[in-house]
Amino acid sequence: MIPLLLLACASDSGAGSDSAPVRLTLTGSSTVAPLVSELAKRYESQNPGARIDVQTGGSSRGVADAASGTADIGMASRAQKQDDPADLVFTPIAQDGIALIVHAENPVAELSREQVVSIYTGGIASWLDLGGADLPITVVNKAEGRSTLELFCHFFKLEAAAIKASVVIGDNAQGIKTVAGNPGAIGYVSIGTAEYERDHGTPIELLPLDGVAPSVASVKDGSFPMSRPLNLVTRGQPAGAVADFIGFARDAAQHDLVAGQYFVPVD
Amino acid sequence: MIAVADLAVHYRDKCAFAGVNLSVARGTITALVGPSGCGKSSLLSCLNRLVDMVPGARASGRVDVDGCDVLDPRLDLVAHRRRVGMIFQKPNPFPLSIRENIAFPLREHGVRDVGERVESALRAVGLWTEVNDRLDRPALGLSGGQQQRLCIARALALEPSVVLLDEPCSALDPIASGVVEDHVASLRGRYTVVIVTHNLAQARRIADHTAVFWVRGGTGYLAEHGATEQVFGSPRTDVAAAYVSGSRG
Amino acid sequence: MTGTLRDRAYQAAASASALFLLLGLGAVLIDTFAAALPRLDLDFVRLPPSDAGRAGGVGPIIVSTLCILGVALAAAVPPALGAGVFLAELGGRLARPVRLSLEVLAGVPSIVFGLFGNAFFCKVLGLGFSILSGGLTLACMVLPILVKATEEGVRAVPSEYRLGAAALGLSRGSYLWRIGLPQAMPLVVTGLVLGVGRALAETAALIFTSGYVDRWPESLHDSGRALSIHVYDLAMNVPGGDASAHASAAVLVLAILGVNAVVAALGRWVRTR
Amino acid sequence: MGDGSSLEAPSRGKARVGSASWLDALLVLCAVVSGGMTLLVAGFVARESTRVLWVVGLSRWFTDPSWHPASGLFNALPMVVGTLLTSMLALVLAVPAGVLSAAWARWVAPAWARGPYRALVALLAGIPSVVYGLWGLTVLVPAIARVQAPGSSLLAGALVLALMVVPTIALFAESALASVPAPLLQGAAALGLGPWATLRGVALPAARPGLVAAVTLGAGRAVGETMALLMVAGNVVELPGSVFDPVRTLAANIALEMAYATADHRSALFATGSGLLVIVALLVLVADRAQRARA
Repeated sequence: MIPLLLLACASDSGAGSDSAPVRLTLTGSSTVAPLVSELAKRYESQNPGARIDVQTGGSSRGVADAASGTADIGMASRAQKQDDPADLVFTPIAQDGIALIVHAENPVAELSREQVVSIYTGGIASWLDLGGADLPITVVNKAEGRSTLELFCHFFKLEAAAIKASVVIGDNAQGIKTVAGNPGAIGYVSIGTAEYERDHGTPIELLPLDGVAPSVASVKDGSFPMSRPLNLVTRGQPAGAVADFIGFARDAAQHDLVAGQYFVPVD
Repeated sequence: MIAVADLAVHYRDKCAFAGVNLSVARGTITALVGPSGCGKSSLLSCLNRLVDMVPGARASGRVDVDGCDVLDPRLDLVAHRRRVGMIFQKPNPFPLSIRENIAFPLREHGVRDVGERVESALRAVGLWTEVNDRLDRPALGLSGGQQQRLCIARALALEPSVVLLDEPCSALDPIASGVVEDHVASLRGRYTVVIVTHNLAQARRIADHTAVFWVRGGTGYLAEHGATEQVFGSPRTDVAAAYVSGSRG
Repeated sequence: MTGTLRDRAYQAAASASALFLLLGLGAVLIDTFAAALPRLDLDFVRLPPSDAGRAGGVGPIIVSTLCILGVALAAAVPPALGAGVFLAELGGRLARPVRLSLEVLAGVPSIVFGLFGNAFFCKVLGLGFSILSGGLTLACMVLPILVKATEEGVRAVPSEYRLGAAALGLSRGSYLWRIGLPQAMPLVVTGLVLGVGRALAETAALIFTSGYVDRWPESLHDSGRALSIHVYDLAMNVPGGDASAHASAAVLVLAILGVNAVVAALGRWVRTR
Repeated sequence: MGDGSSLEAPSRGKARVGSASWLDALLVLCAVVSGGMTLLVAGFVARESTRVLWVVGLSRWFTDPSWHPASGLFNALPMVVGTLLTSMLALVLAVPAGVLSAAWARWVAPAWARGPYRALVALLAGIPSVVYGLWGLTVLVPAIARVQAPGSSLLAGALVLALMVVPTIALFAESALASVPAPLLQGAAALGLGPWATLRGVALPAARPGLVAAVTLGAGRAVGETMALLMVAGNVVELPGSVFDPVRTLAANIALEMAYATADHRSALFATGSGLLVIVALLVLVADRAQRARA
């Protein structure tokens, strides 16, 4: 009888006492969602009766839902921005680097920042000008509003409106498949994903940036310059069950799950 | 008994027929004859108000069937159509089993002893011996003549007082046509029958009364109406005389 | 002479079209199943997913998907039959606006249905992320297809049946129940098959309504991930998810085959009942 | 007797039969609920769009220099054009293919092939757009890229869309052709008409309402398709100069940006959704006019 009563009482609030079954809803970034789903499964198995529902819908949705209280925790694949509500607290659970990728057959091995800017603003149109084959450059860009695009623009000091793209993509896998299918393409995607695909035979190559080879390792030691945090977002400092889950997610014991989704754990 | 007074039907702007006065005595067979497009079928469709189903069609005048004002908008159509059965030119059994074709309308009208009625209706049209071993097979598997007799059985099972037939034999072969015609003739006395036919010999064989329709200026009208022997033997109008003699129409 | 030439050209073009269709189907299906084979076994349809779907199976997801479909059909079929019969049989002044309105509904992008469903079913009606919300959203989506199919089906019933029924004094209800609808079944089934296909294949409308949770669903109020969302997530969002994506797509295709067979059998049963 | 469109004229007669009057009311209710769904959806989309429409007005959607809603630039014209071009090109390919393959199944194919063919087409109709998109992205786009980069293009979008729409058209067209009365076809045969003349002169006109329904549904699916186009059409917001240029459709745009949009940007996406609804409504009205003019 008592567990039933507790269940009934706990269903209206996520932040019950330690003895009551935990019920949390997380919404937000589709990049973070698979990782958090795995974390949630392990959390549920270690805390019988706990239920962590993970929904996706994009970083801004995660931020908005956390701010409005629709979700207990939001997920965002970006750092806190100035115009985010001030009472939101961003807690990183992993790090993700962004790397430039080209087709594996492309002989061009490195690009300077100026060359990248020139390619993306339409200044250079052929790989011939960069010491490559006589192929037009297919510029693969991320869609407006994506945090990867914001990071890319911020890093290269580009205006999003100034980019002259040949193809605009949504998620990472679309970028990789687009580049893999087109010897003249260049794009930028999450490093972990790109590394995985390259190591499993997808014909793409990751370009070094400022002389640093992009890899999970170089993101981890901080030498790779273009990276972003994957955050859990709460309204105010996390407390109760929310704090418990976030602490669980950041714990070193869960780093295998972070690595398993090809992200970089944070300490 | 049926009384039609100053009846006209319009399809949108076109007048199908007008000014028809006609009475049919209980238990008799009346044949409506005349060339195509003179309004015979339209007249028939007024008697059971099937005319309602033609978009834009409008009937005016007066029709009484067994003392009931048929064109009254408040008429209980279900009850009326149960009293007035109709057989169409093309046999139209439902895509159901032979038994259900008769049983389903019976049940709809709240009849209890459906099983007996099915048998007696089929016997009445001589189908029972032909189909009693396959009552649950699709009715559409029957021959054309059998289908038409099934349609007659279906109508008679509801025990109507009036039976309307719209060229019931014209889609059938001569032998089937003869069988159906015999059944129509056997309805005399028990039912008031109105039959549209193009077959003058048929009208002469089975009808007590014959009404000859004709067309003038695109509009049909009743040219002559009387006992069949009189209409065929000594027609009063030139039109009827020419039509029944085969020289016109 | 030109007649036979034209006839031959027509027959060649018709055969070529059918061939094109089959080749397109073959290309898509063979590629999908070939890539699915390494993952496709009994455990795949039995186990829950693990490691973001790279390992494990799609058991709970199949259950959620079928529940969503069930809700969608239960909610859409009755009003669709009614509206279709209304358009074909009753008509009147209301018919044209309803028909046009449904044609517009058919062109609404699925993502807009998703956002609408999220705002209306999840929030206004308070159903939250749930199988119920997802199913109801899909119901709105497949409604135009089902209505159109029913309308065309009832319209195609030979007019002799309708006349015969009227002459026997049958009510509209019993005519429709015994003759009209059974006769309309082939087209209604076509509409159902298309509707089921569209519903099962839907991604954008479900991500915001039925959600992303891949647990075994315990009630219709639980959030449940649909197969197509699983395919999309694995293919576009999970590195190394391609094999599972293709296997899930193959399961989805098999599920569609199964549901279509059931729908067709149901249609035949109604027709010969 | 002509073919009456109803068992009874709705206004008279039948009203007195108890069972029929509640049935009629129920049917009307179903129709109103079904038709009302559009208003509900459209009302929701319109409400969400108002925020940005107050700020931006109407003309800027066509006159702004580009589509960068995050930076306050709202030129949606290339996407309107992209939507119309992909859908029309897809229909130009899919309608003849769908109708002809339906005719093949009906009259050209051996009888045994008809059942399996229908099952296969029904299957094709149910393959998720993601699978088409994936196939297009990994097979079709690289193939087109070999002819002319970038591969992700209006052509790729239209081809994938055509493949997706053909089953809808073929299934409905087959049902429509199947309902052509046999006597009509026998009449055509009796006149010595060949297969082509029978199809053109007898079967297609007789099946017209069903065929129009098939094309309408196909067009609806084409205009509303989201995921597959997002994956293969390139998504660049510029007027295409050729079929090899990338395009972005309105539906793909919403799917692409919605997850990351806030405030005015989000509202702008809903505004494009409203725009799409207006386009669809106009197309439906034009089709309806054309239908009535011919009838």
